[in-house]
Amino acid sequence: MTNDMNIPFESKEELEEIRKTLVKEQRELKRKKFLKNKMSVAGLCIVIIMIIIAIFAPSIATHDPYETNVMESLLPPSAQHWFGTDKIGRDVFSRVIYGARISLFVGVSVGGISAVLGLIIGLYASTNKVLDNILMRCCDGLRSIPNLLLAITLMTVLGAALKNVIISLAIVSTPGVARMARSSALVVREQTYVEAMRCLGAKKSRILWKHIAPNILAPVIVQMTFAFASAIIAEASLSFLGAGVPSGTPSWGSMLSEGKAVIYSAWWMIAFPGAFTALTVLGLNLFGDGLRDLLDPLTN
Amino acid sequence: MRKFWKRLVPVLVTAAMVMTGCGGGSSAPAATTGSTGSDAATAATAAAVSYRDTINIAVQQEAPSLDLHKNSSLVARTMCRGTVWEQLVTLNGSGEAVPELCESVETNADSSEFIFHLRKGVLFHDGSEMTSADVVASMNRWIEGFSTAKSLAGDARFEAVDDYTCKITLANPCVTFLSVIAGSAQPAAITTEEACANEDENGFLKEYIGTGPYKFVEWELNQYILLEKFADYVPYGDPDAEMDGWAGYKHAYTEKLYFWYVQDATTRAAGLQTGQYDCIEGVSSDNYDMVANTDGIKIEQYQGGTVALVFNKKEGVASNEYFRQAVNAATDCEQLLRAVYGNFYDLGSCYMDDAQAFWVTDAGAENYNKRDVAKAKELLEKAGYNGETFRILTSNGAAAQQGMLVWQEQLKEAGINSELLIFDWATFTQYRTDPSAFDVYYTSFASVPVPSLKLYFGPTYPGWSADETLQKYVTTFNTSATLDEAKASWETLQGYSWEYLPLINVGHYLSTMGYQDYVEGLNFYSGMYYWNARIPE
Amino acid sequence: MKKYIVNRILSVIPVLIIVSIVVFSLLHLTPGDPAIAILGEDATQEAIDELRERMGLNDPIPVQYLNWLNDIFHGDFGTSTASSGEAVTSMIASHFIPTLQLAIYSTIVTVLLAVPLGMLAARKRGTVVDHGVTVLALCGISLPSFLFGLGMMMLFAVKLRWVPVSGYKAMSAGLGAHFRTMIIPAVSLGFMHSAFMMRMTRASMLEVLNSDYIKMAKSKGVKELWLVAKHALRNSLVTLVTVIGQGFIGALSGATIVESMFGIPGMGSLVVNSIGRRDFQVIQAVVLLIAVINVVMNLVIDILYGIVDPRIRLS
Amino acid sequence: MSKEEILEVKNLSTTFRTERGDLKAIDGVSFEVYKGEILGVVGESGCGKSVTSQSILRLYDEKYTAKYDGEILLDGKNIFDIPLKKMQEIRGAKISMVFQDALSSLNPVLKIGDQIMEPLRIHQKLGKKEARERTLEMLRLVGIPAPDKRIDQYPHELSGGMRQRVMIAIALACRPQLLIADEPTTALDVTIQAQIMDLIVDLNKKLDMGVILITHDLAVVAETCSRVVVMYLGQIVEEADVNDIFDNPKHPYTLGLIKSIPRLDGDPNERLYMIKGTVPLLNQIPNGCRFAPRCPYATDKCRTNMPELKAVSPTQKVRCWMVEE
Repeated sequence: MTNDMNIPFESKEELEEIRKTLVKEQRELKRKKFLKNKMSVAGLCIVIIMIIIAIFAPSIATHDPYETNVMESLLPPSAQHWFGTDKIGRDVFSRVIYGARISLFVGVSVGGISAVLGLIIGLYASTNKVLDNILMRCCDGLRSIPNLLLAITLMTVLGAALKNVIISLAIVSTPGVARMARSSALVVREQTYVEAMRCLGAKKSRILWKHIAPNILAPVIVQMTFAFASAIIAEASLSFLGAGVPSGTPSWGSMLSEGKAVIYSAWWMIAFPGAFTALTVLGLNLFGDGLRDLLDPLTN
Repeated sequence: MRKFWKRLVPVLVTAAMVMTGCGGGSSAPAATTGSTGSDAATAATAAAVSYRDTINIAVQQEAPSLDLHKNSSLVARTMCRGTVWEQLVTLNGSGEAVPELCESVETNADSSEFIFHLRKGVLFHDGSEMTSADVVASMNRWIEGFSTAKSLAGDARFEAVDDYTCKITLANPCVTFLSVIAGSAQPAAITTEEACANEDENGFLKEYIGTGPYKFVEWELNQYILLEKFADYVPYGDPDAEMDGWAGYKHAYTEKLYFWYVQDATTRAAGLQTGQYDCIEGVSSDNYDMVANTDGIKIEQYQGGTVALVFNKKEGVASNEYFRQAVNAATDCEQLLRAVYGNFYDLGSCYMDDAQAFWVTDAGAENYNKRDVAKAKELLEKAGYNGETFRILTSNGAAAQQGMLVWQEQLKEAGINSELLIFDWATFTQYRTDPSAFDVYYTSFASVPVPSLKLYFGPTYPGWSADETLQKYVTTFNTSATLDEAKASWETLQGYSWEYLPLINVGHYLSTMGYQDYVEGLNFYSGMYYWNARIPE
Repeated sequence: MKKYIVNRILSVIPVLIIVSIVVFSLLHLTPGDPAIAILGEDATQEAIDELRERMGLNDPIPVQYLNWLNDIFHGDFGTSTASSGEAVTSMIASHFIPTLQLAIYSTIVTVLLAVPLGMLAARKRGTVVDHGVTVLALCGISLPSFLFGLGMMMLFAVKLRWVPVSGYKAMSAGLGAHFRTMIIPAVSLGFMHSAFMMRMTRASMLEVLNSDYIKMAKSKGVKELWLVAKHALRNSLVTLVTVIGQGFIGALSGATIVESMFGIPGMGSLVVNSIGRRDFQVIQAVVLLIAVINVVMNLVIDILYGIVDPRIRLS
Repeated sequence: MSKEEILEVKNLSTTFRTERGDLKAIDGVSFEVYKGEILGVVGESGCGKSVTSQSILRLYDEKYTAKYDGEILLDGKNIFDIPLKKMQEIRGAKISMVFQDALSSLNPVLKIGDQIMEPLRIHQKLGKKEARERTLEMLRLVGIPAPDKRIDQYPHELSGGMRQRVMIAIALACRPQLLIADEPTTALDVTIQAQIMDLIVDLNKKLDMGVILITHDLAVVAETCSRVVVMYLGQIVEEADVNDIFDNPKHPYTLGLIKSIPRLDGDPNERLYMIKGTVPLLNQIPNGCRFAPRCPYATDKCRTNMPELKAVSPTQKVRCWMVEE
């Protein structure tokens, strides 16, 4: 029995059923593909563990991270202090745990801000020539100044505080995201369906936000995970050069820079924060890779 | 196809050489490549023994400039005072001013006029002979640039009497004027008249010409400063006797002094351990045990200066005397010093260091380091303190921040809640000048020969110690006619100061120097000096 | 091609103007009076005011900016307040050489490490070698550079004492001494960048190895080794040129951490120290120079791109 | 035309190791190729035509992805017994291949002259100058105008047809006994297609070499091939002389293929015939005759057991139960 369209399939229901299985199959494939990629799963687990540590820090930590006790300065790891103590007797284990909260907070906010700002700048830059020129030249200008030097100068201007670190690192990483968002927005603009929308008389902003933005969301999200990872490293580098978070705040970066001074007598002050920093960044990179293969196969 | 490989192979070979190029290095210390040729044996003592011609010294900061008249950087003056430039008078072992470039000094009865009889035949590095014209030009340039000298001298300036004599007449008597010339933070370096006039665009000396045993050769910014032996240096004092403080015979056994700028303490300590450097300035307590228990390395410590928490007495919560006493009662100086300096500190209520033995007194010691939380709380009631934030200003050095964290906790126990303002050094020095910005700032002051050089007694100096009684004692001290009179007024001043508390004198920090045991003749009087330093072959 | 190069160079000007405005305004917003930072707290107020006047700090910021700009047009980048009033240009020249040397050595290390390993991982896709290289690359990316540098210093300089701990010896001080001071910083910096390049090489190699022209070459009887060395490498070189170029630019302008840790008087550590000293003239000049280098290097990469890939040459 | 045999494929099957387990792309394929003959291999895409051709040259990566069974006899020797390293002497010398899209099959960064020279220098160890001469000669042979200008150009500077000719020049540089052409004209438009096919037929005559022509275009087969093999889902379902295939196709699949060729003289408003359904995936191979689910004449017997490829006449073999009754 062939219906009028001479489509070999029997009936509407079967067509509908096949379409449903296709969509299910496709999602199944995507999930399997992500799971198959063992590395990105490992990355996801690491990131989740860190998030859990950050959220439940008060209950996990054994001591108050801010409480100093100069008599117990630089004790090696022991039953009482699992990761030993730092120069003024603070428990390194609790500080590493609370450090997760600070470092993830820095990473999330820098990643978030630069993604949102970058998306907006990229989108509007792709709309008209003049705006594009101005915005892109500014981005090029900011990008050609070495990230670390720009961050240090910003920190000196703003003074040592956590919010200033976030502002500086966000300013440093936004141009990168903006450039990437702009180039993918330009690609999407040329697509036929955007052309079609324009012919249907859709308003400019509607096209921008309803059609172009969702399609460049994938690369921006991927870029966000990498901005997240590099923000954690940048915060550590800033503290290393003495321009980072004040040493009261238990961030991994400041603990590493304090540990550097005592590397001979107290290896544990560098080992544990270093391990946690590297592990988190490794997790983020793995997760980012997996995400990119999934969301945005064409760019890998 | 073959040619591709022909091109690739040489690239690989050179790369491999680069990678393993370092393998061949012998494990012997690389930096002190000593030339075996012995230099001409200096006059009397060292006839037989020949010495290595280079000493490598690692210093912790880079001097902003070597123009000593115009900047008080510690590293610049320890490098050059007495080495490149000499002074009219210098400090002996007990902190008294003794002649260096002058034969003798005539002081009138009430120590308001000083006549300097210069030594003859003393040569500058550019070969010209030192005359009173050079001394007058240098000393007046020094007064213009140095705040304490200017406040003591007022409008009085040096003037030449004849070719080898010059004098200065002060408005009012000042018995400590000679000590100020001898040991001030901005050394009274004697250079030629032409050099004083020859300034660069920013007003700094273009050439560094002095009368010292070493002349300035080269400054590779961010790397090293090189001083070389000045062949026709005219020494003074007895060649066989040990030097008394900074005064005495300077043999200058070593040809070249390399001052390497190594900012990071750990790297400096590692450099000393591997023999790359012969001496290092600034061993931190963190890597003390790494350096100390390596054989062949010696450590020298002396009181480098005092650590102070200076209150803002002009505005804010700290302008109330009871509040300051409450803070003093809440402070445990030992814990604070340990947090910052590890075990490189000395407790002591005296504002002056051991090196200035004459001025050491324990007046006011009863208020020093007597932590009593109950008494602190009582004083807080008297001060009418009801929880305002006590703003603590500090620089962003890791040690300073850690010290302040410990202090914050001590204050919290006494019921004072505080907030930390952390900036880099340049911003810190500017913030300190604004009375509305802070309540107390934490800093350390290098040791000074006379109490009048204690800047925090100045009414306009940040902290604004403008209290009449305090200023009364300061002026009586400055204008005392004899040294004993000055000592007595200094004791009353320090006693009252521990009452009025313009600052909390937390204690003394120990400057620590590390050097290889084969280095002989180092001078450790309030600094590490290399006038007689030598490394036998 | 000529027109392409000319307008690329012209595009430098707007970037430089923006960079100069950003840096100039940022620096002059920095609290901390340069005069006090240089003279110290013992100086008299007159000396401080005189220095401020000489440095032109008292006139309004826009005026200072314009003075600075027309100084630059006359080739005068001002004098640094540090050392004996050395002209900024000669100071930068002496600091540029170590940075350039470090950048070249580290890029060589990066290429020698990343390209062979990347190609190997692509050839042996899916095997333990491939996973090994991927893990190595990820560790390289995740490890903060100073941690890695610190580890290298501890191992080679302190424990094994093969190389001096810190300090820089110029080429003139003997090739051996020079390389001994540069080898560990170069390897630390090189390894960091090679992590990223390893993955890029592997990705581009995979793409090339699965292409039709490799299948064709194989069907022509080309030997295994030649397949990779001649056909595959030439094609993946196209993407590698950009990655190596970016790596070089990164090393040139971003080695601040390695420089300050190993005591290499490069431009990175010069700027960090100058920020501490509020030596504005030096900072502004260095950042401008780095911006110019960035733009010029990007142009060089694009031109190289054309040389390596004939398809681009025509456009 | 002497009936001397160049290549005999006996019961060849190639299995690929994929994420979804081992898939047998071609299962028990056997056929021969004779000197001077053009053998057509037809079938829908995905029926294993290309896999067969590339298995002959063992182009797949035998370490990780592919496994070969059966025999391929070349001059009496089994290709699978030759160590992989030695295979290099056969590829390009005795058997060579031409692919569908010349733009992606020619190395974009090498001059076409160098790419043509390469097999000459590998197999015949010619010097640079001599190899260049032979290349110019080859370019003329495949009909490329102004060869001395073209030799130093890059693939992207040539037109589609020209690139295809260069590829053929590369394949025939060493005068191979057998040329495998894997859909050589599919990517070209019709006029160029005809020129290329004429070139192949002409060279086949001139160099007296065997050609395996893989295509899904029955019109091309009808004009150029002497014998045809029809493949479906990794198996040969029919093999016969070209006129037998078109005059009396035995297998329903061959019949379906021929009926779906649009005819010039056909009735304009009549619907084009289509074979029902699509080629199943390799992991859903039905038991019994593989064409059964799509075969209008399928019986229960067809759906349960697999027919053999039986000779129904000296020149024709069919794999179908219907033929047997």
